[in-house]
Amino acid sequence: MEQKNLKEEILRISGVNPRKCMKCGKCSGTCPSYEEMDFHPHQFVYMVESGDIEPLMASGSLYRCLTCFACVERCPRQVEPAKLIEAVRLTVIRQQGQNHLKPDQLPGMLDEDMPQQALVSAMRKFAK
Amino acid sequence: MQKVIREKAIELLRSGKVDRVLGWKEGEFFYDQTPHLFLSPEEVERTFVYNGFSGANLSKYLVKEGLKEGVVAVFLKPCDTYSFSQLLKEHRIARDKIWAVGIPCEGKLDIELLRKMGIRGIKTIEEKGDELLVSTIYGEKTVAKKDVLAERCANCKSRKHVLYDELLGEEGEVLDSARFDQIEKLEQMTSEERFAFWQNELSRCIRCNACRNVCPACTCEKCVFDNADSGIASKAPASSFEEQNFHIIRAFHVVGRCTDCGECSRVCPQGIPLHLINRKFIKDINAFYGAYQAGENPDERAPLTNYSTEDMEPGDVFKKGE
Amino acid sequence: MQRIGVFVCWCGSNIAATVDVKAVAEALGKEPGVVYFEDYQYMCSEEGQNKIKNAIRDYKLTGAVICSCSPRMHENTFRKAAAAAGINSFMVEIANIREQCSWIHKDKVSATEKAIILGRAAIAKVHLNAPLTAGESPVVKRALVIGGGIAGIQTALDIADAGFEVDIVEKKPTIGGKMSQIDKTFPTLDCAACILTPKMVDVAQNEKIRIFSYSEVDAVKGFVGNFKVSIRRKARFVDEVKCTGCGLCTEKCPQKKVPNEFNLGLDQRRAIYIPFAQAVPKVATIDADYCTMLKTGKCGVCSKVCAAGAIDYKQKDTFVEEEYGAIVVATGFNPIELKKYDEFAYSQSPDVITSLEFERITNAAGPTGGTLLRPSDGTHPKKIVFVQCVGSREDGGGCGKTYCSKICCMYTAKHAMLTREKYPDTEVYVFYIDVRTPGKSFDEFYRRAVEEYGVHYVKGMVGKVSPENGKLMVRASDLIEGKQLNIDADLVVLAAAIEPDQSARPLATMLTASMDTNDFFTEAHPKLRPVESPTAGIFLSGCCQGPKDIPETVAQASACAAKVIGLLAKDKLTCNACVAHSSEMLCNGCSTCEKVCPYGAISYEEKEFRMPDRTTRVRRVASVNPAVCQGCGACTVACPSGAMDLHGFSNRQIMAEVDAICK
Amino acid sequence: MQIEEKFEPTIVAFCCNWCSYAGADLSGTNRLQYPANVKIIRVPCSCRVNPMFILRAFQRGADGVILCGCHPGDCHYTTGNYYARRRMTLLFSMLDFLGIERERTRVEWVSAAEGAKFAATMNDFVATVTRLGKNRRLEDLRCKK
Repeated sequence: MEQKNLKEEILRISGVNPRKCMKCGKCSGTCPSYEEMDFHPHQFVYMVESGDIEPLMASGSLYRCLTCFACVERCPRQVEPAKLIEAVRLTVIRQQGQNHLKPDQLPGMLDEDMPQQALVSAMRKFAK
Repeated sequence: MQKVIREKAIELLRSGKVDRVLGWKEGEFFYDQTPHLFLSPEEVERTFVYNGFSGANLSKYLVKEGLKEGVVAVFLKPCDTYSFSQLLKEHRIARDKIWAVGIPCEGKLDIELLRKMGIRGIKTIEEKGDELLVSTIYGEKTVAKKDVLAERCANCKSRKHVLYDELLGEEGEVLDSARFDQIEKLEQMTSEERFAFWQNELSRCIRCNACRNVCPACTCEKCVFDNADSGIASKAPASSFEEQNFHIIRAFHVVGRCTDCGECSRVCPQGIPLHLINRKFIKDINAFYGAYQAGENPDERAPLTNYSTEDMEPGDVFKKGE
Repeated sequence: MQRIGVFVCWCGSNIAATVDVKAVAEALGKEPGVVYFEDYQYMCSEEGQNKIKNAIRDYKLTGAVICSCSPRMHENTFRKAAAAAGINSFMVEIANIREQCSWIHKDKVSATEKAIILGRAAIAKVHLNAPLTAGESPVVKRALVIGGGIAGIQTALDIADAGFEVDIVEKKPTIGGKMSQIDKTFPTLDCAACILTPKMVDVAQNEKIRIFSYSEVDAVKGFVGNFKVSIRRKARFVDEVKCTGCGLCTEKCPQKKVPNEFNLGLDQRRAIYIPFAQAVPKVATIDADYCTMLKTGKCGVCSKVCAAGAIDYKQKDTFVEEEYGAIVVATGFNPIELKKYDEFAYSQSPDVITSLEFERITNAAGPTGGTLLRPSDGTHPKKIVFVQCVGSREDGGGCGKTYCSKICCMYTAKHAMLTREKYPDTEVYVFYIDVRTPGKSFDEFYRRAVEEYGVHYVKGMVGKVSPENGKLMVRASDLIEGKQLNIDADLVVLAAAIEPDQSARPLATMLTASMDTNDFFTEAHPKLRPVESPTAGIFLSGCCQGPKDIPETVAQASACAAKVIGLLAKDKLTCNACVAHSSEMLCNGCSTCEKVCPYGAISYEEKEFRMPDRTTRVRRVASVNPAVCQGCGACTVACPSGAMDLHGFSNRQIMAEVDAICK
Repeated sequence: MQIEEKFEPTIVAFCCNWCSYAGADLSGTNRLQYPANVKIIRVPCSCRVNPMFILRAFQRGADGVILCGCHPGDCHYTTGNYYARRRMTLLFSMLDFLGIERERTRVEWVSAAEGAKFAATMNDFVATVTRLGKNRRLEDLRCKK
C-alpha cells in the first residue's frame, strides 16, 4: 500500500487524530511494556502522523502492546495511542499470510500456569 | 635671576599695575627665607631674594590675597604654577586679582643635606653651574649641586609653567622623573618592613600641622581636624596610630588635588618624608586610572570625581603584583 | 540629652528563641540616655505599637530604639507609631536583631551579646538624631511619552483621558511603531492596522496630546514632578503645518531607489516619502541621505508639485524646551541583527527572512500586496520552514540573547496557520526547542495550528541552511523520532530574538534610569512596581522593560498611565527627608561634590557672609536642592572640608555606630 | 600559666541599604549562618562610606572592615558604587603601603538576591581576620579601657 493511503487507512481504522498529540510522552511513561518495545507509544503516534509507518509495521513492538489501554486512559489530549497501535497491527495482519500467531504454534505454548483463555484471545488478536 | 625678578617686582609696583608683590624675603640666615608680601619698591630692593633656598610655594597665599582689595603680583616657579592652576580649578582664588609671573627654577637646595656634609655656619652660597661655592664662617667649600638638591628637585617632574600672566626667562618642559622609584622600593618591602618604616617615620610626628598649613591643597575654610563638630577633631598625637590617621586622612583629602609640590616634606620639622604618602596615591592613580597630574588641565575630571564601569576592583590591587 | 526608650521585640520565638530578650532590654536599659525599656512578643502588633506610643507619652521620650526585625520590614510601622505619639518619625532607629542576629546564630550567648551591641549602636545613633522634615516640591501636570508605538499610544491616550496634557516624542516620521508593520494579531487574527490605526487617529485628534514626530529627546534635566526636557525636532524639510499629506510629491520624486525601511528594505520608496497610508501625522518627510536637491542642489521637483508650498529645503533641526511632571519610556524593541548567524544563510539567500519581513510579505499593504511570494524570484513557496529561538536563549558568550523573546512561539504559530489557511498546498514545518504559549487562548491557538491546519511541529533545532539550485536545503534534527531531517524548503523564516531599541541606553543615561545587562530598563520592583523605574518620575511602558506581546504591552501601558496619573494628580510631592546638606561656613566652593552628584542636585551660588572675624565676604558655596537629592551620600565623602553631610546618616551618627560596635 | 582565650575578632560591615543590607536580610531569612563577630552598619549607599569611618573602626579596635554594595552597574543611585570602588581601591592600596595587613579590609558586591553569597563572604572574611589575629597596627591605645 502506498504511504499516504496507508496512513489514511490506519487513521480510518483507529479513528484517532494523531495531530492532537502534544508530545508530552505520558503514554510511554505509563506503558507497562515499554522496556520490550523498539517503538514506544508516543513514537507510534508521531510516526503515523509523519507517515513513517513501515518501520512500525515491521516492528515486534506491535505484539508487545498488551492493549491494556493505560495510555488511552491517561492521555491528556485523548489521542488514544493504543487504538492507533491496534490499527497498525490490524493493517499488518490483514495482509496475506501475515498472521502473527498460527494455530499450529498453539500446542507448544500450552502451559499449566497460563489460562487457556489468554491463548484464545491472543489468537483472536494476532491472527485474521 | 634675582636681579631680573627684583626689577620686575619694582616695575610692577611702580607702574601701579599691582598693589602688592608676593615673594621671598631674606631671613636671619642665608638659607632661612620667608614668604613675604612686599608693599613698596624700596622694600623689594632691600630684602627681596631669589636663590637656591627660595623653595616656598607661594600659590597658597593667593587664596587670602585674592580676598583683599587691589592686585597682587606673585612669582611662581614651574611646580608652583600647578598648585596655582589647581586652586583656580577649585574656585579658591579670585583670578582677576592676581598677576602671576612665571620664573625659572634650577632646583632648590636642602639645608639638611648640607648639614649632613658637616657644613656649618653658612654665610652665602654662590651657584656656579653644577657646583656650589659655600662660604662659611669657617672658610669656603665647594660642593656638587646634585648632592645637596632637595629630593623633590632631584626628581623634578616639570619645568613647564602651566599658567602665568607673564614669563621671565625661558619656558621649560615636562620631565621624565624618577620620582616613583622610592615608592616602588617601599612597595617591594614586606608588609612588616613597611610598617616598621612608617612606624619609625610617623612616630616622630609632633602634630605641629606645618604640613597641613603649608599645603596648597589644604585650603579648607576649616580643617576637619580643627572642627569640633566633625567628630574627628584632634590636635595632638597620643599614640602610634594617631599620626597615621591624621596623615592618611590628610592625604586622602588631597587625592587628585595634590600636585606633588613637596612642600609638606620641606617644612616638616621632624624630617618625615610625607610627600611619599601623597606620591603613592599619585602613582596608584596613574597606574589604575591613567596618568593624571593635578593642576595640569583645568577641564579634566579628577580621578575621584570620575569613574569607569571597567575600573579595577579594590581587591585587584594586590593580585597583579603576586 | 535625649530621653530614649528601648523596645525589644520577641517576634514570637523568632528572636526570643536565640536571643535572651530580657537580658538585652536590661543591658540596654543601663545605657546613658535610656530612660525606659521594655520587651514584648510582637512589637509590630497594635498592642506593641500602643506600648511604644504610651511610653513616648508617659516617659516624655525624645527618641526610640526598636530591637526587632529588619528596618526594611517595619521601620515605617514604628516611625508612624512614633509620629502618632508626637515625636518626629526620624527619631526612631531599628536594631536588626532578627535577620541579622537571631536567625543567623544558634548560640544564645553570642547572639544575645551581639543583639546588645547592635542595640547600643542604635542608641548611639539616636543620641545624634535630629528631627527631620521632608520637603515638598510642586508637580508640573504634564507627561512626556518617549516612543510612539502601541505602548506609547496607549499610555498617552489613557493619561490624556484623565485630563492631563501629554506629549509624544517619536523618532520616526510617524507614530505606530512595530505594530503598524504587523499583518494580523494573535490569537484572534484581527488585522493589526484595523485595531491600531483608529488609536493613532485618536491620538492625532486628542486635544490633550501633541505629537512630536521625527524628533528625539536631546537632554533631560530636573527631577520627579519637575523635568525639563529638550526635544530635538529633526529637519524633515517639509512644513508640518502646511503639508496636507496628499502624497503627490512622493509620486513625482525622481529618486526612486531608496530602500523602504517600513517594508524592511524588501522594496523601494522615494527620497520624499510618507511611511504608510495611515501615517500619523500624515506629513511627507525628505530623506536627506538620498534627496538629490539636498545633496547637489539640483532637482526641486517636490517643491514644484507641492500645491501647499510645504517643502522647505533650508529647514534646520529645532529644539523645543518643555517641562513635565513625569516621563514615560516606551522605546520598544527591534529584531536582532542576524548577519552573524551564518548557519541560517540569512545574508546569503534572500529567501531566508525574518519573521518581521514575513509579516510585510503577507501584509496586504506590503511589497507583494499580501501574496506570499519568495523575495528571490517572486514564485510561490511550496515548502516553508520556520525556525524558532534564533538568537534567543543562548549562552552569554555568543551574539545572541540569554533571555526568551517570548513572542516568537505565538507569531510563528500565527504565520504557519495563516500560510496553511491561504495556501493549503504549502507544507509548513516549525522547528522548536519548546513551544511556549502562556496566555489567554494562546495554547488553544497553537493547537489549532497543529490539529486543524496540519502544521508540522518538529522538536529540534535547524543546524544548517544551504542554498542549492534555488532551494534551501534545511538540515535539522527530529528529537522525538531521533533522526536527522533534510528538507528542501523554498522559504526559511527565522524567529529572530528581539532586543531593546538602540536609543534606550543613551536615553537611560539622560534619565539616570537603570538598565540591566541586556539594556532593558529595570523596574523599581520586579513584582510589585513593574511599570516604574527606580528613578522617581520615570515610568516604563512596553518592550523597553522586557519582551512583551501586544495584549501585555497594552496592559502595561495602561498600568503605566495609571501610575503617571497618580503622580500628576498630586499638587505637591513629599521629598526624601534624608538628604544631603552643606554647612555654608565650612564650604570651600570647590565643586567636587557637584561633580559626583548623579542627580544634579547640587548647585553653587555666591553669597555674602559675615565672617567670624567680623568682616563680610562674598563666598562661593554649595547648596543642595532637597527635592532632587536622593540621599546617596556620594557628595559627603567627596567633600574635603566635611561641609557636606547627610541627614539621617551623618558622619557623626555613623562614627557613633562604629564606636559602639568596636567598643 | 596564661590560658589563651580563643580570639574573637570584631568585624564591622558597612552595607548599602538597597542591595547588600537586603542581601544580609535574605541570608537571615534563609537561616544561613555566619559568625556573630560581624556587626552591620546600614548606609544608604557604598559611596556614603568615608575612609574616615574605616580608619575610625580600626582605631577603636575593629579587626576587620568590609564594605558591601550593589554590583557595579546596579547601584540604586546609578553611580555610587563606582565612586566607592575608586575610593576604596586607593585607600586599601594606601593602607597596604603603610604596612597594614591587606586582608583586614575588603570590598564585596552583594546583591539583594545573594543571601548565600553574603553569608559565604562573611564566613570567609571572619576566618581570614581570625587567622591574622588581633589588629595591633592600627589600634589607638587611648581608646582602650
